[in-house]
Amino acid sequence: MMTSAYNKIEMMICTAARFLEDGTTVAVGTGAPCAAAMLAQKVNAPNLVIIFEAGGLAPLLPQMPISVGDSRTFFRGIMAAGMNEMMTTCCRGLVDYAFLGGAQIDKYGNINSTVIGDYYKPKVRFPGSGGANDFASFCWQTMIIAVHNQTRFVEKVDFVTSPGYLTGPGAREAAGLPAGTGPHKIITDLAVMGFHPESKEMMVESIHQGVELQDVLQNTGFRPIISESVKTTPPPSDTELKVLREEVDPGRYIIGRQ
Amino acid sequence: MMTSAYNKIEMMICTAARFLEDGTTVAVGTGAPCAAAMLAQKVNAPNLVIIFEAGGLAPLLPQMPISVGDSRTFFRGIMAAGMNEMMTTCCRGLVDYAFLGGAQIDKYGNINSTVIGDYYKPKVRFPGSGGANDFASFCWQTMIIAVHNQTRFVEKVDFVTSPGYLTGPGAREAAGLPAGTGPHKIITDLAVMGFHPESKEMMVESIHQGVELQDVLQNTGFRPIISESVKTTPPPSDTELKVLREEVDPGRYIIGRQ
Amino acid sequence: MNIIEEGQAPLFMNPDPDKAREFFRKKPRAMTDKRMTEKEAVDMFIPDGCYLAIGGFGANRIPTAILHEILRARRRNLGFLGHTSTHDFQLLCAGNCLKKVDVAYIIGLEARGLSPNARRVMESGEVEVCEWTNYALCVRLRAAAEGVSFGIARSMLGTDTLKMSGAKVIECPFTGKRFVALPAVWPDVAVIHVHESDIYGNCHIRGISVADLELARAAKRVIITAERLVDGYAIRINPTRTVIPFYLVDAVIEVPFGSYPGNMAYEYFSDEQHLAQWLKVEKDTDEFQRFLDKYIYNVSSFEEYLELCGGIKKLKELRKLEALVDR
Amino acid sequence: MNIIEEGQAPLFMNPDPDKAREFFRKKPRAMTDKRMTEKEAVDMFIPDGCYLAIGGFGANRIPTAILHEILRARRRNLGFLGHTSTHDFQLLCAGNCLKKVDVAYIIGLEARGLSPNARRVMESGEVEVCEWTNYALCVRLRAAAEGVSFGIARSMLGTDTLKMSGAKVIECPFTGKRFVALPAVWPDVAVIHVHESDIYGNCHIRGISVADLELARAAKRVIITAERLVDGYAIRINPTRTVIPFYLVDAVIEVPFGSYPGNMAYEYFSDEQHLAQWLKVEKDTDEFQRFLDKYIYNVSSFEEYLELCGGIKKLKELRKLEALVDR
Repeated sequence: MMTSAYNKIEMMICTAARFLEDGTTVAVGTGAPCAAAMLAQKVNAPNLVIIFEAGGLAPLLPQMPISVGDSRTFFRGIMAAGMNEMMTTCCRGLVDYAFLGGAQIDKYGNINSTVIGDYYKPKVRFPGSGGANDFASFCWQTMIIAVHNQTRFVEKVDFVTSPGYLTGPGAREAAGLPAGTGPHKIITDLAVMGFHPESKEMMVESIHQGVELQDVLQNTGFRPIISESVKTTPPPSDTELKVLREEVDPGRYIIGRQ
Repeated sequence: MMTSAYNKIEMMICTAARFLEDGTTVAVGTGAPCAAAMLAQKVNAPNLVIIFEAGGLAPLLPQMPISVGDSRTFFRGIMAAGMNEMMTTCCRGLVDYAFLGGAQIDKYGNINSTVIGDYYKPKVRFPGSGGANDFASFCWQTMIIAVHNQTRFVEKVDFVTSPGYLTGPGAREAAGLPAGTGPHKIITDLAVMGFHPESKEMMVESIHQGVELQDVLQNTGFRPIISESVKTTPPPSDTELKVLREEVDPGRYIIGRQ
Repeated sequence: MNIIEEGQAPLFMNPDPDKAREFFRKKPRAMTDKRMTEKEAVDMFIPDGCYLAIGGFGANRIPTAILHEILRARRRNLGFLGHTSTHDFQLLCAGNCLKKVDVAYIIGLEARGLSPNARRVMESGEVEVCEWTNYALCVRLRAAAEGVSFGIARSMLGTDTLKMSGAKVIECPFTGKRFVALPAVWPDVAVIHVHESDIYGNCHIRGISVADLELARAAKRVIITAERLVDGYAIRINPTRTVIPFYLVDAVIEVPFGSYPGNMAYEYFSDEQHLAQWLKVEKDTDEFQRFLDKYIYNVSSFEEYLELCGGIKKLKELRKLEALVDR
Repeated sequence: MNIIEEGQAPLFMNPDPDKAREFFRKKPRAMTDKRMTEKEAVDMFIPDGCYLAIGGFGANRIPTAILHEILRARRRNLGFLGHTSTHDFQLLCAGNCLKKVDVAYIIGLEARGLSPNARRVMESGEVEVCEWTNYALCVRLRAAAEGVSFGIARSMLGTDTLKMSGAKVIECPFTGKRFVALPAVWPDVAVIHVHESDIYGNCHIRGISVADLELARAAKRVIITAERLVDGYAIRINPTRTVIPFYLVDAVIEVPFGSYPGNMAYEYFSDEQHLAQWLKVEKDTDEFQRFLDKYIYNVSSFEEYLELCGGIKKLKELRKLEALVDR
């Protein structure tokens, strides 16, 4: 299959979408995660149940929502409920994936979306958790979608807004988080990373076509583990690109951010 | 005003109804309490907000409900919600009165609707709390409607299903029940009883027309306090009786139980 | 955690949310056709010894067809959760199905009086009882629905109801005030009768929902009986009305008049004559047995039961009695 | 009660349910006509220093008219509770109204970007912050709505969000597992925009309710703005739809297009051009001040604001953009 030209954000979103299996449930954050989930629903996972924290459940998304609480999030949905309903559904263990973004991410998959610098005298204040901490605590597998650079991927985040593996193996369980949960995949514009089964450290699993390992390492603020069998991430298909551009994000809110 | 002949149950229900002030909220149990609340709504308290534990709120009762969860309990109601909604409304302190019945009642206004005799080898098993314990715990003032006899009014109930003043002054507060709550009036077919402000013991406040104090004492299994200013309860008015018989309980479910 | 006081009754179910999460992790999420017969649903999801909860409120919006099927399947040693349980409890007692019950209101049928047979069963000592209040049971289901191991309330404080429960009294870490900690309960199976469902189990309820929204979320398996099946589009066109989403549901059965002899708001009122007959025949055990044979055991379907009770003529009368029928 | 760990931020509100009960004991229960103007509602129920919470979700179903009125009334030192608060928070920052905030999501406008001015305000250190998550705030409101002093969840465990919150980690008395105890919060006043209300405050909401049902029950005072007033009969004919009953409500104001420039499901989509203009003008403080004067301070009513933003023509366009308008 011939593949059209595509940009890095398009590559990132198409790759992320493929991780969503059909017939599963996913709680999505605002922006790129939302675009990826919509793409998945239209291409590879027609029975994907998308959960929005404000109350929307399983819409047939007509366009990408601008807010995870706007009316598109329950357009022809199965249910238009509330925050308590969607969050408790995650608490009970009914939600397979959390699909999130983040300003800083560290080697244990901890996410910072609160502050850079000292908490009381921040260099930069970000929005805070929103529902991200809740999703990262309750959903079975957390996936993070983020543009790859040194300021974002750091050895240790300035502030743990949402839990990854915290300080390493066993730390989530010791803190009291539900057993069997944690970060699963990090999907960037350069690579896909998982976590080492023992050390729980971030591990490069697949590098996007046209990207070198060196690019990944230069854009990562710590030394990630490199899987013994690093793969090449296949590029977006024509169908994926067409749907992404024409149906998911025709306004180029997300894919236009280069 | 001329007063027609009436039976004791009619007297009891008409008297109880008068204790419900207009513009207040009342949570009602099944049977006589429900009849009294409906009578009040139709005669003296048109803006009475009647709350049913199964979820019905402020219906314009077309007939007396048979169940506190049947469809009459939300006929032209303000809201048809659920048990959690109505019970938490009581928990928050928004409900003025609880209107209950009971198999046994003691001098502190404790109610038994669970067992007579030993719990594990009961002489008689009754239904249990239902929502009565909750109402008696959360509503500001509990009123009990019950036929007066020695087996019902006892020194000490066999089983405290729903809390009155428990073992006496301060006991509710010590147990952790919300401050300022407790039994307010007991309305029977013979008399109206309140509670002594200090000792929290049951106190005869008014005796129904045609009933002697002796009748009340003979039908009470303990020695109640007699108020220094015992009144005579006025008999039902023609209007009360007419509405009770023709609109509230035309099937004589409650008023026919002599 | 300091425990100030605790009930002395045993907990029948494990309040560990991680055990429940493991179950829910594997529960299928795909929207598939879940239609089956009453018999298939009881065979598949209500084995001997399981812990059952029934939706509705006593004789209002109850899943009678499944209750009859449980009796015909001669289920034994069931656990049961009942806030105000009336005709549903009476049926399960009639079938000697129960072994241990978490209850707030049993034996009675509200203004109709008490069930002589349910009373006999409960006074026999053969059924283990744990006492609660209606709200306490609601909180227990709500806690399960929230994926936590307990909820708090101020119910039962100071009473024998607390002593005969499985609750514990704790202190608030902020105010020092006392609260009753109520253990979460995840029933093995819930059976709920609704107004409308699609074939996937997306449900509408008109009128009061009682504690069924919490129950549907707490139960590991959910069997839905519905007055009528509707197209999936009827769900998606107005998602505000959906109260039970498909992924909670395991079986969907269309049972028109399914709450009979109970009341179904907006559809038909309760059959007070039939319910009065139950209370009457229960006084004599032989007569009661013949009654049960006639109306349940020798009956092959819920439609046959409806015919025995007066068929369409009777149902039209009950429809007339229902105050909320749109006229 | 053993406390394993606790957040170091101060609690802005007292979590004692008996204090709240004393307030609610005196709150009138009669169904009276509660209509008034935006100005009257702000004068009466939103004094300087009170603790405020806004319904909806950021720029969806928000009570813009009351927010503008708060700015015009130059309210100062307000407390604020915001799960995902976006344009509402941006407005209150524009008016320098805030002193202490319980928040989960601030400064941002989701996919639209971050507010330069709200960021300046929050980086200035002049506003006290207590961190939570969306669900944690939902649980805090829910606990208040349940009349108890705390609720439990597994949010924030192991994170700095917990450290900078007012939560405490406790152990379950049944399982020994850790849970985060979240203190109940009874806001002094909540402002909620709904689709329909009668003059007494009985409300309908179409689509998602976010955390507004909990908020309406937790808040001591509730101000309702409604797209349209309906007759009381419209409430009583279908009580299943009522989500906020009158006795919670203190003021009712009819404000058509009241969520503008935000989205109102089934009515109109958000005005993305106007929201983008906010983000643009905020970069320059002088330009921002002129913008605020033009659109808020020198404006006498919400209708005038709507006219300034394009009037009926604009509103018709937004109606066309709303996916859920019945066509």
